[in-house]
Amino acid sequence: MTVAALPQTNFFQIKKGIFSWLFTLDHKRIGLMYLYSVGLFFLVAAGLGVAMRLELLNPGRDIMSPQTYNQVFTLHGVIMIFLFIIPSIPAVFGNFFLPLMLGTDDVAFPKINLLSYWLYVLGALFALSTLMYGSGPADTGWTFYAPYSVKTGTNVTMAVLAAFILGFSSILTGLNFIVTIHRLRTPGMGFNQMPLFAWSLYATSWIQLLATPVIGITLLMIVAERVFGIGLFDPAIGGDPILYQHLFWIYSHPAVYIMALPAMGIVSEIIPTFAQRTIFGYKAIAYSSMAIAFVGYFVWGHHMFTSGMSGPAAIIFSILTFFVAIPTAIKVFNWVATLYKGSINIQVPLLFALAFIFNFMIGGLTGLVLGAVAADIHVHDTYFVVGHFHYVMFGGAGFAFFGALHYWFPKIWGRMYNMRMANIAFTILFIGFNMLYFPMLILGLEGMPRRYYDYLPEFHTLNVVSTVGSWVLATGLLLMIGNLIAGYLKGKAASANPWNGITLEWQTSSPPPLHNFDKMPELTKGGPYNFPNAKSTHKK
Amino acid sequence: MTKTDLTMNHAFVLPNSGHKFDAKASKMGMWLFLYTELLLFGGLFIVYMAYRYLNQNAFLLASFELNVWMGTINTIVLLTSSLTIAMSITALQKGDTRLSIILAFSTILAALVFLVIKYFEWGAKFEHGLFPGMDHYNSLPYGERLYFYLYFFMTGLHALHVIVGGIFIGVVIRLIRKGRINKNRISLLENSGLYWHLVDVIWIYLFPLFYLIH
Amino acid sequence: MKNKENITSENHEQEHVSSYSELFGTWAALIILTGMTVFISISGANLRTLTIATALLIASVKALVVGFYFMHLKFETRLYRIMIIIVMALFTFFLIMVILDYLTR
Amino acid sequence: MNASNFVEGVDFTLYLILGISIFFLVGITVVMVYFLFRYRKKKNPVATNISHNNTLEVVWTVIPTILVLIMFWYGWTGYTPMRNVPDDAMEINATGQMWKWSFEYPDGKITDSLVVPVNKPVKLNLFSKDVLHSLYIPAFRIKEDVVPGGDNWMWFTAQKEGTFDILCAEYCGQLHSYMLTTITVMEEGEYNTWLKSKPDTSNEHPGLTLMKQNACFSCHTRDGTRLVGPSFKGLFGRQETVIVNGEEKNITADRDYIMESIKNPNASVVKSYQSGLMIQYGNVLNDEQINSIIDYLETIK
Ligand code: HEA
Ligand code: HEA
Ligand code: HEC
Ligand code: CUA
Ligand SMILES: [Cu+2]
Repeated sequence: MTVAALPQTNFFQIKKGIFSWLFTLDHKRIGLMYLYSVGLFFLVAAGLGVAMRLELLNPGRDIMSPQTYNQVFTLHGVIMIFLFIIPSIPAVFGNFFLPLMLGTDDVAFPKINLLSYWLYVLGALFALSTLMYGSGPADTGWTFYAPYSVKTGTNVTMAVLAAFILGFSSILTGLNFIVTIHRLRTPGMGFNQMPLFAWSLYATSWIQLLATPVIGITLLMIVAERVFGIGLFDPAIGGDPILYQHLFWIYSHPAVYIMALPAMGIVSEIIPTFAQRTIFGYKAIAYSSMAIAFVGYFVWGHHMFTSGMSGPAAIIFSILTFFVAIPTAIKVFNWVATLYKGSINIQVPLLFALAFIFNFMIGGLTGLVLGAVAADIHVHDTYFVVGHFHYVMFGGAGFAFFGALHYWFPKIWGRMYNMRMANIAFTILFIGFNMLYFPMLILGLEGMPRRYYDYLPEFHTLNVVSTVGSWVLATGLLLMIGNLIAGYLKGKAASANPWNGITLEWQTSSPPPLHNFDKMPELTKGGPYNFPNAKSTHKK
Repeated sequence: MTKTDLTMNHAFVLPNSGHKFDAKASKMGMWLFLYTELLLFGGLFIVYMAYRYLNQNAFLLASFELNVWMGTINTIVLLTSSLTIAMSITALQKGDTRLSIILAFSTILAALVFLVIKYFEWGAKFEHGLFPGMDHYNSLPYGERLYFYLYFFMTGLHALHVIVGGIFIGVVIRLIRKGRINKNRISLLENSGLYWHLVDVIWIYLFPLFYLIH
Repeated sequence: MKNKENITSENHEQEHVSSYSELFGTWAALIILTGMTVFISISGANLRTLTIATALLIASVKALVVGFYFMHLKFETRLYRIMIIIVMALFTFFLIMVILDYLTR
Repeated sequence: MNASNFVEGVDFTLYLILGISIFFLVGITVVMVYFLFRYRKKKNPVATNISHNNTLEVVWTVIPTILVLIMFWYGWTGYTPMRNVPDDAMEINATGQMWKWSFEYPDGKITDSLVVPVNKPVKLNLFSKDVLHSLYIPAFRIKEDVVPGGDNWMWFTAQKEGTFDILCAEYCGQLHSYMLTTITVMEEGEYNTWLKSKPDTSNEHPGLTLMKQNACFSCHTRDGTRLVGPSFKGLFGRQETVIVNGEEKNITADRDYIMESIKNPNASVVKSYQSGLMIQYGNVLNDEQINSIIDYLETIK
């Protein structure tokens, strides 16, 4: 082999064979297993997304029947949310890097960590089993609103149980991270010397822990309703379908911050490393994560402004919604300020981070439109909402995920991908993304409802633009994935610290040894991002 | 053997390691898990409160079907079982393994008594056709149906927790016998105790909400 | 599992050992409180709304007693008490907001 | 003139927030890109560690706070009138069912598409026969969910004559995207004559009229194609396999069977179709009406 030799005892090499992976307790291997699983499901669901766009290319029937379309967007939503974006950053990069960044050798409960991976697999199998029998996968939308979810003959029960199991997996990951952060920080690392990614995971974990059980029990009620034929949300016995919505969103709103916060953590790592200077407003960024997690619990009602919820409740939820925007705004300003007087090394991971900021701003600011009651009445359940959440979830969390992949690639595999190719892929991805989703915002303002198999002719042009955008995006994505795989197979060997980062994971070899460190990692004085080579302002 | 060699020969060990047993981490993990349990039941309590608000009289009427005395006895049984498991911990902390096992065992017994009483209560409801889907149930007004639905759902889920808690304590007893749990390494017993107390706390709320509406 | 001896002695010192009498006292208090709720409920049938309030109040006192003494919250570090307060506050908020919707509908 | 009395409040909120958003989006992006080039490694080889600046933190906390409060305020004031119906509003019952709207006017007239007089407040009482729907009139900027078992409502004053789309905005199953109709706004006199006119159904089978009113054709066809339910073509006397209490049974579709199928469709479910979708028309139609429907069904050979 012409490929450069790798350090001899990294975690890849120490044990061999498939079982050493499937039953490993090593957080790094579990993280990678999550990466492959999550990546696989992303591709599947993305394929479904492209199929939907094809159907929407022209009004009327293009490639599938209405029923199939409904099942496709449900499957797309369920997989993207429960199998891709919620586990993505915490379970992949959190697992791999949290112990490294804290200077320890594993999470607090390695066995529970493995259990939560297997629960993930089990949940995924449940979800996929709906394809195999009966009248196919659920056709309810990922929200499973009662009473339709109780009436339909598709395999809702299985899909809901899948979400239940996945929720359990997510709870266990959160639990593990909280204990890890409390108990396993390297000596001398107080909470305020923790890297911001760890902070964001801490906030995320609390959401996973405290919000997920609520959806667990709600989904069980749906199952009970389907099994017994009667139930708690059934208007036929005096049940209230709106109560279901309350319970669903008590979880599912905080869940959107499970997706967003770790992504923000990634951005807070990438920017200082590539600006080669300390992060601006460490505490503001750290504590605003906690603030978002906290306030995020109190705003679920903004999904229900038109549901028949009471007017006063709508107004209270509206103002609470606006309060979540403030800590987010603080983060954005601090990130931009971190670029100021940096010595910026313009590389792909940084580009992804900046694209995150741009896309997330569009997503977040459209969120403000949705948060204002009067405006939401008009755009609720239209493509404006679809645009909003793809901007925050895909443009935000998704781009951060790709950014993290490029940032930590050399650390994980000890090799480097082709930079030029990565830049090209990024550019296509970014253009395709905006071409795909920006038209949706306009469609929504014009009044095109979501979950529509067919649409009125006046919406045609923008739908065509959007569908073409999905092809551009697909091209970019395939290029990116191809480039990464090529890098993995035959990339140049990477040094231990190719980006000159100073958080602890850069102090060990690439790939890291089985127990993460061969010598005691050294904390940087003056905070985790205090670059020793930068000028100091001597501000006290 | 080579595998372990590679791991063991590792000269350098970090001071804070996830592979070391850490009693505090284990307790914290348990507490966090209990929070999730609280919120799991919390969802049901929210449903209960909403429907009770909408159907106040029906809930009152329906609650007369329950037997307050059985409920009270079960409450006392559960409280006592909480006492025995707490004492079992103290006993082991003081080094009295035998007493600890006996007390933990009494907790399991109490759990069984609780379940038997529950069985008779549920049985009586079944006889009256009050289980969701039965004929008499279907003839009831809306609010009462919701009440019984919730009654079965919530006490059923609680009973499930009693069973799980009982099994957990059973496993712990075995481990105490084997010496895997002892004076110096008591976490698992403590955790089973914490779990058991939580089951108790939930019952403390279920009891007045279902039996004592007046 | 191999590292049984690794439990630090510091870990051990902080562990509070409840005395049997302390536990008995706790249990007695709980039984008395149970008696109180049952009594109020069957005797004061005309208090109506007050009984649910009192019943829940007493239940909460009982839960606190279990938490503090049986579950050792009283002897733990402050962290545990803060966490449980936050969790309960959160749940209370969920409840209040949902009920508020019904009250004002 | 705006199409309805709510357009102004909603559009103002929208433009205000979008305006502020575009300002921040463009502003922040420009600053970001400027920094990127101004401080790139070549231009600025040595970075400066600036850890924080409390004044700045306060500034960029307070300004967004003020801005979001303004946004909230307009969102609120735009919304409040939507939930306060004037007393003199005319009431129309709007009913949604899979996948059709119907409107009942005060004098009992029932139509598929909504007709209202201009400049007169109209209150729609919203009912659902099956699942959630949402009545959405984009031109009027209003939308409200139709909740089964609930009693939701919405109101508006149409201010412009013309015809506008009504869409269903809450996912309600297979043909959700086809649950469309229109609202026609007329001058008051015209409206009154319209209200008195009877639709010309004189030579239509009364059963057919009933079936149109009850949305049978959103699930059943008359030409043999399969939709959500079995086609009515050749239904009478058809040999079928149905599932009763989980067991398969062979039956012939006769009068009694069809009567039962309409009253209580879930009792015997035609094989390969879903139970639970068709509502129990026994609660909606009386025997006489159902018989008339069956008479009509007999004619579809
Ligand atoms: C990653 C996921 C994510 C994130 C982070 C967010 C963030 C936000 N979301 Fe979003 N949202 C979703 C995912 C997400 N959302 C999903 C999936 C749905 C649809 C679910 C469904 O129905 O299927 C949804 C739906 C949704 C609705 C319901 C719409 C409807 O159905 O009618 C609302 C309404 O208020 C809303 C609001 C917000 C707000 C105010 C934020 C805020 O947190 C945004 C804050 C960010 C910013 C404000 C931008 C950055 C700041 C600046 C650039 C500085 C300038 C700022 C100011 C001047 C304030 N979202
Ligand atoms: C992280 C979350 C996430 C992501 C990344 C995406 C990505 C995409 N989504 Fe997503 N979407 C959701 C979450 C997400 N979506 C959710 C939650 C809903 C709501 C569902 C509901 O209403 O219940 C939704 C709904 C939704 C709709 C609205 C459906 C409707 O309301 O009628 C549409 C329509 O265009 C759409 C399109 C797309 C497209 C084209 C992509 C693309 O960007 C995907 C990009 C990827 C590629 C281009 C992949 C390239 C790879 C290949 C082509 C390989 C193919 C592989 C195989 C075939 C195995 N999505
Ligand atoms: C929401 C969809 C829907 C609507 C609306 C609907 N049906 Fe049906 N119908 C079905 C489905 C699905 C079936 C098959 C399952 C079953 O037998 O219950 C069915 C079955 C039937 C059958 C039995 C057919 C057979 O082949 O045995 C008859 C008769 C019938 N419907 C009549 C009507 C009439 C009359 C109306 C209107 C007054 C109506 N349906 C409205 C969905 C619908
Ligand atoms: Cu009716 Cu969608
Ligand atoms: Cu939300």
